[in-house]
Amino acid sequence: MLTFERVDVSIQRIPILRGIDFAVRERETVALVGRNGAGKTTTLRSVMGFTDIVGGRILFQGEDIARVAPHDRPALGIGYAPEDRRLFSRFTVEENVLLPARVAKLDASETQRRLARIYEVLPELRDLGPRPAGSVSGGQGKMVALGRALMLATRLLLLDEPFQGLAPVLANRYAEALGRLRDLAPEIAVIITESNPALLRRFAERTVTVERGAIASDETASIAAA
Amino acid sequence: MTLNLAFIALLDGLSYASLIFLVAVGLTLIFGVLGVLNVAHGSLYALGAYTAATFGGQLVAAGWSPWLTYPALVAAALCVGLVVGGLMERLLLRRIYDKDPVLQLLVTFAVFMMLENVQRMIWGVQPYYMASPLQLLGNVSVFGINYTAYQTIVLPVLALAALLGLRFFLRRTDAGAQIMAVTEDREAATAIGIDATRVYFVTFVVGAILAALGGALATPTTSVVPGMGANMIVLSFAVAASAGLGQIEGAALSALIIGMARSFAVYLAPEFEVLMPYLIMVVILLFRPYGLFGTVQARKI
Amino acid sequence: MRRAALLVVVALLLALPFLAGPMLTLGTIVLAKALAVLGVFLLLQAGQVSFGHGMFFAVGAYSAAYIGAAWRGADLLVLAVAAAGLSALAGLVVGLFVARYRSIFFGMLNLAFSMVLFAVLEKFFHLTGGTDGMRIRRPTLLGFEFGRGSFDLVLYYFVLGLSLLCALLVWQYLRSPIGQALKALKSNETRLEYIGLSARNTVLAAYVLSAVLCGLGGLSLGIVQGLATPDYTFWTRSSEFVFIAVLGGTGHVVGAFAGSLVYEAVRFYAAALLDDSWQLILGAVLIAIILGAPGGIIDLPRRFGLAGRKRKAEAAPTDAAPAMRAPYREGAAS
Amino acid sequence: MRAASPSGSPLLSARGLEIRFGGVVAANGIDLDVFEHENLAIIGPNGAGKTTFLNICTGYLTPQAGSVRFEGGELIGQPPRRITRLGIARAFQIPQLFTEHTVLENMLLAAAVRERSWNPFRSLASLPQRGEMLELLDLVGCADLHDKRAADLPEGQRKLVDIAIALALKPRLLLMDEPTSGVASADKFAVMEILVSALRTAKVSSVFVEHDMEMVTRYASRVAVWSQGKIQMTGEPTRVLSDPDVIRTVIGG
Amino acid sequence: AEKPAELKIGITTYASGPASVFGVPARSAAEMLAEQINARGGIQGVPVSLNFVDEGAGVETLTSEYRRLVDQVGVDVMFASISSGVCNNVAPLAEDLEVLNFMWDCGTQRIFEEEDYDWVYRTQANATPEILAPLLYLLETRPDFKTVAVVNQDYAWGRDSWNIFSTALKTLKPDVEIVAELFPAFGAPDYSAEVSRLQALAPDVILSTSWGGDLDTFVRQANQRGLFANSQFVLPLAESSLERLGADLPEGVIVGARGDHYFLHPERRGDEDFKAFTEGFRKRTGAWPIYSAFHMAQAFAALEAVYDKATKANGGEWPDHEQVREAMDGLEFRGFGRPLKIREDNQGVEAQLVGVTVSDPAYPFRVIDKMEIYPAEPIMAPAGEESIEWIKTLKPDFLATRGDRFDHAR
Ligand SMILES: Nc1ncnc2c1ncn2[C@@H]1O[C@H](COP(=O)(O)OP(=O)(O)OP(=O)(O)O)[C@@H](O)[C@H]1O
Ligand SMILES: Nc1ncnc2c1ncn2[C@@H]1O[C@H](COP(=O)(O)OP(=O)(O)OP(=O)(O)O)[C@@H](O)[C@H]1O
Ligand SMILES: [Mg+2]
Ligand SMILES: [Mg+2]
Repeated sequence: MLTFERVDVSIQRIPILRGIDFAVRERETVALVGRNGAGKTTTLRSVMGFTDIVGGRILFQGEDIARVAPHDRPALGIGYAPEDRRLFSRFTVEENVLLPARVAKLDASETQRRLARIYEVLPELRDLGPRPAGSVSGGQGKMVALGRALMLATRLLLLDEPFQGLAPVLANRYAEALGRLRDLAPEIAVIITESNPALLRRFAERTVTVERGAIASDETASIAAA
Repeated sequence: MTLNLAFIALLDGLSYASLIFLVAVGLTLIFGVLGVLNVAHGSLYALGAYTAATFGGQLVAAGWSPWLTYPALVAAALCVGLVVGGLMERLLLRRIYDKDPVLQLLVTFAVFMMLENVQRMIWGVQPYYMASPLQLLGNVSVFGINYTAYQTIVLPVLALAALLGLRFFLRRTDAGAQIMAVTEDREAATAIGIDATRVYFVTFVVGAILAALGGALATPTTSVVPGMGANMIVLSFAVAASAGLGQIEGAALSALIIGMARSFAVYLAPEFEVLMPYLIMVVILLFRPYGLFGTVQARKI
Repeated sequence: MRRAALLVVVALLLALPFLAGPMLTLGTIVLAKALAVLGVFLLLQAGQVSFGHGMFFAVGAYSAAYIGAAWRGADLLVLAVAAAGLSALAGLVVGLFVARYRSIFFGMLNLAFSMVLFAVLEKFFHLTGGTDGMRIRRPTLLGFEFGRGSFDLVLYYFVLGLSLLCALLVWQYLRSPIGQALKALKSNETRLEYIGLSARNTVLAAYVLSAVLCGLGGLSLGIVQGLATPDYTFWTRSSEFVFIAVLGGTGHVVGAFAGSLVYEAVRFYAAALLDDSWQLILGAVLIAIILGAPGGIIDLPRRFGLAGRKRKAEAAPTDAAPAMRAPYREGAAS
Repeated sequence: MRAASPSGSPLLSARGLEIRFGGVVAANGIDLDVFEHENLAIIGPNGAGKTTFLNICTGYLTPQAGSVRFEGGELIGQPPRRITRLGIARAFQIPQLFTEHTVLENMLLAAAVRERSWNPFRSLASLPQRGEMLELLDLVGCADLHDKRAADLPEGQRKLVDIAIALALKPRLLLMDEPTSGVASADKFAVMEILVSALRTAKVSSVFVEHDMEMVTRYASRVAVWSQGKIQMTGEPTRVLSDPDVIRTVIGG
Repeated sequence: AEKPAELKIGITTYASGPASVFGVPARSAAEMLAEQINARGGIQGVPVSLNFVDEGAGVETLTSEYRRLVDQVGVDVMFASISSGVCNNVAPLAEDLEVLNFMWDCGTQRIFEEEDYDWVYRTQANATPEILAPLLYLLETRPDFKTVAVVNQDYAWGRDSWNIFSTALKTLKPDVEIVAELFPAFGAPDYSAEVSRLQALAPDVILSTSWGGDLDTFVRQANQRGLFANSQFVLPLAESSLERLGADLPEGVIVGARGDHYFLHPERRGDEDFKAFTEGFRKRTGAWPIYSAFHMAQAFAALEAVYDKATKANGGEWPDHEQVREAMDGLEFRGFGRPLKIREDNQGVEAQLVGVTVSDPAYPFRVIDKMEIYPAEPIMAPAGEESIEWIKTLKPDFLATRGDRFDHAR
């Protein structure tokens, strides 16, 4: 459903991604691993339209995504939880989670349905709800970002280093949450970037390794074996 | 100074404050959302005034009912805000949002200079004036002092309406929520489906309309002259900075303080009248370094 | 390559009197303003925009006027030293207040202070000559008196020397640790405090220096015009300095000179060509330069691929600068 | 680095720290001593107040009650820069870099402040500490990045550079907030290994907040467990990490 | 000397900013006059050419432009300027450049009182008579007033003119009480507070030397709120606002014209050249000429006169610049008012016209009636004396100074 065809990306004329070429199938969870600076974040940002693609193309459900303006991409069913959370600090946690629904003009019942699912996946968000998003701690913020991404992700979920900075309990819970998500909504494909592959053991069936802006390996279930 | 006089000074301050609030709130809005300190805001004010004077003048000259000058004022503000503000955003600002904010300032300054010139080419240098809205409503008398109903009632009511309207718009509507989100983080907003480009456009145009509306509403009481924009812009800066950035309510309060200070100065210390906005700005900022309603958003560390 | 270009420019500046003849005074004005712009340029390194540096410009000009009035035939060197000293003092006093403010609040507080000075100069007209200002008589230099023609020449070289010296000093200052700390303040003030440096003092030091530069600029322009007026403290003049600095480019001290030259030249020729449409021309030229070269005029050669070497990233201001942004945007920057 | 129980006089001692933000109590009577030559790890669930503790110790936040003494002197009420000059350096959870400067310039600035090199006629690039700073960068594995602009670094490397800046200050006590979160797992042990041995040689005490229990077991000499603004327990790593309460609240079953 | 191909005139005037309400009409007048002169064959057979400089472009640009015009274009005479600030700037410059400079509109009296100039002349009166004349008129027509308030723009002219007026008032009529001195900002959009305060005080006389949009705004706001009903207004510069203000300016207001000029000048309105000027101007611009246009005409008149005189003195030969300058001493010339003379301190000696507003069915705006034209000498400080000091020495008999009265002939 998401296909990278020899994608080249440059930032300020410096090539960052070189010929990225891989495909994510429906219902698949892919781990994008690699060292710091390998280009994981940049890969996800390219899907969202925040980079300049200088060569190749990205297809989403067979269509060149370049034809869709960045702000229309979430409506295709893509949810994105950035590495650095990027919460809207002047809104409460709950408003942060609900904002995408308001933007997409989802009707009340659909919003409630999705919200219920989010709470099912992330029960701790319920308590954080009324807190200003600017005041939650680093790890709590990661949860909120996931919740916000889930509000839109009906087909594809992009998670950038979701476990970074999470206490083990929470990381475990987060992993469980992802597990629950796969059970509740198996139709959603997930790409997770991670510099610590051990955490992905439980649910990523495929690992794509990025090295210096290029795909170094693409193995199915290699982590489970490791 | 007797109580009566104090009350009278209060009324005077109110009408003045209403006018500068209308202009300054547009500036604050644009600054809060786009991060652009729009020097050309003064030109939009002036253009609003000229256009309103022209529209109104034509209406009256053509023998229409003078009551129609009221809609003409609003129409003028909409025209200027949409056309000039819209073009400015589309053709210029849009290209430089990702650039250093000082550059944006410079661009708006250049636009300011050009518009001053354009304004002179269209309307010449003679002062314009359009008194119908003022004369229609006549005067009201308070403690034996005559006031124009326009200044003591219409202007404050409109300013209040603008304040409440903007508050409602930003806090309660979806569009307002989108604006607030874009204000904080453009990219994250895009990632949840907000069309930041449109939000910027709409915000700028709304700000421009407010500036033009300020100018249009000034035409019944003031002469429309070359250079009027330059005077207004510093005043708006003072209001916006003392208010705290992007603070709508703050802008209302600081406009009120500056308006009151000015009118009380006329009674108590006329020497300081001109200095008042600056003195107030110094005092407010010394005690509240981020303005009246401004808060330090601590950097996450 | 760049050094060679610089040498050519300096040589041209030295030869200007023989090339430009009657336009010499325009050259002096450009240099005098460049001095003040250099001061504003310095603060721009920290991302701080002052809309009030005209006040130090005025301090420079008025100190010349007062000293000249009290002591007929005061020497230019004496005036320069006095202007520098007094503007440093003024810079210190005002700086103590404004150095802890940032972004628009810094700009506006400066504006407010300069407008207060403006009003004082106008109000106490018995002492200051009011709006009409005060005459500045032609000073001697090293005890020599000069007639008009030769004084124009002497003044040109004096201001040229002064501004080149100041440019060199500023250039070196910005390379030094304290100057680099000033630039660092633009990107991360928190870290600055956490390496043990007071952000406020860093700004204060630069502020005093910038006040001196503006003071010397004001002195120079005052002597060119033979007059010190409250106009020098008006906010439009201060913002003009900012605009020239940005126009020239904040990446290198040369920007102050390039900006000043282009701005004055465009304004002058636009005014000469079309006395009632100069604003339109100046505005259009400004926009063209900004859109064409966001790094300022000094960025133009690079833009058109004329520069031999790739300049470092510092040349082009980047989006990371929260200079005039609302403070809450800073959160998103890191 | 398995120094047994702490000995000698405390370098830093916090007593009765309290701070609340609105309804959230982020410090609720924190008492903690940090001794010379120890590596104290702070663990705890997200939002427990770990960063807040570091913020109080470095003058970023003023607590509503309590005191923090460093070598006998009170830190509360002092600005960060003074505390830094007393010998407490800090690396941040979200890296704090001079983004417009190169990595080396970031380091040199720290060195210049440390050495008080305020001679305006000497340029930053020519400071004699250049070599020393490159060595420090090498220590955290970032030597080859020295002329990259800090803004262009990916998250993981920013963290490492942030630590290097703190080291450049030659502190007596180093506070690190999740020093290697975001650093690829392939690298983080290597980096931490070198870092900890360097700290030991330089006799620098350190406090680090950490979520990776493997890091804690390997490199901490003592652990303090945070929970809802309180210290739940302190002690030797293996003992603390096997405590059932800690397992339940922090580590997870 | 050889006759040049043309006589080059440099003119500084406002094309931008608030003062362009004076600058632009003056510019039109200059263009019209130049055309007329050239149509007549020029000055002594030499056609004139004009070079304008915008005073609004800032004083550095202005001085650079001034130098360029003198050094490179080689203008023979400069007309500079409207703003007193600019006059202060260019007077020493003209002296340095040795170019004949007519201060064609600026009013500050101090310039010649503080400094001697060889090349700088003023072709109209200065602030002293321009303010004293309306004061005399007031004292003559409303001698019994007790209280005065002032509303002036907060800049040099506003302050200086009030200084002259109040000093004279204290000297001549010390029992008058000054109840309010208000100096709203230049360009202020709103005078509500001032109007309220004046209503509360109800002073017998309200003075305002404001001009342009500021004066219009003040008058309209004051009129709307009935301030004119109880106070006698004195507006020494209102001649330039009459046509714009239309019916918003009530009757009975004392107005001045900064000199002896008015498009219905009682002594000149019948003259052919006068009519050619006023009506030509109206055709050209759509408005009647105001004082800045008349001042421009005076500068041209002085130029023609001085070249005539210098040529005569030079035996019919074209004079060089030095000879022209010498001919300036005691020059007599006539614009569209009474004849003028250049005094030994280079100051022009010009009569002053004051009157009150009335309505006239022939015009959709107020016109001046009950005009009094004051002779110049008695109401200006003698050469070499400082105006303010001189005013302080005035004796009560000064109040008897009268001009010639004219009632508007319908
Ligand atoms: N704005 C920028 N300008 C220049 N280079 C950049 C910029 N942003 C990222 N880069 C470079 O792009 C490369 C890839 O960065 P990216 O953030 O995608 O890495 P990553 O794999 O996500 O790393 P990490 O695990 O540290 O998050 C890095 O080498 C980085 O230096
Ligand atoms: N400036 C602040 N304003 C309001 N609340 C705050 C502020 N700083 C911290 N908090 C709150 O205090 C609590 C403790 O925050 P802190 O950042 O210290 O947590 P932490 O233990 O470091 O968590 P993490 O491991 O996720 O970084 C959190 O609930 C947080 O929301
Ligand atoms: Mg990344
Ligand atoms: Mg933390």
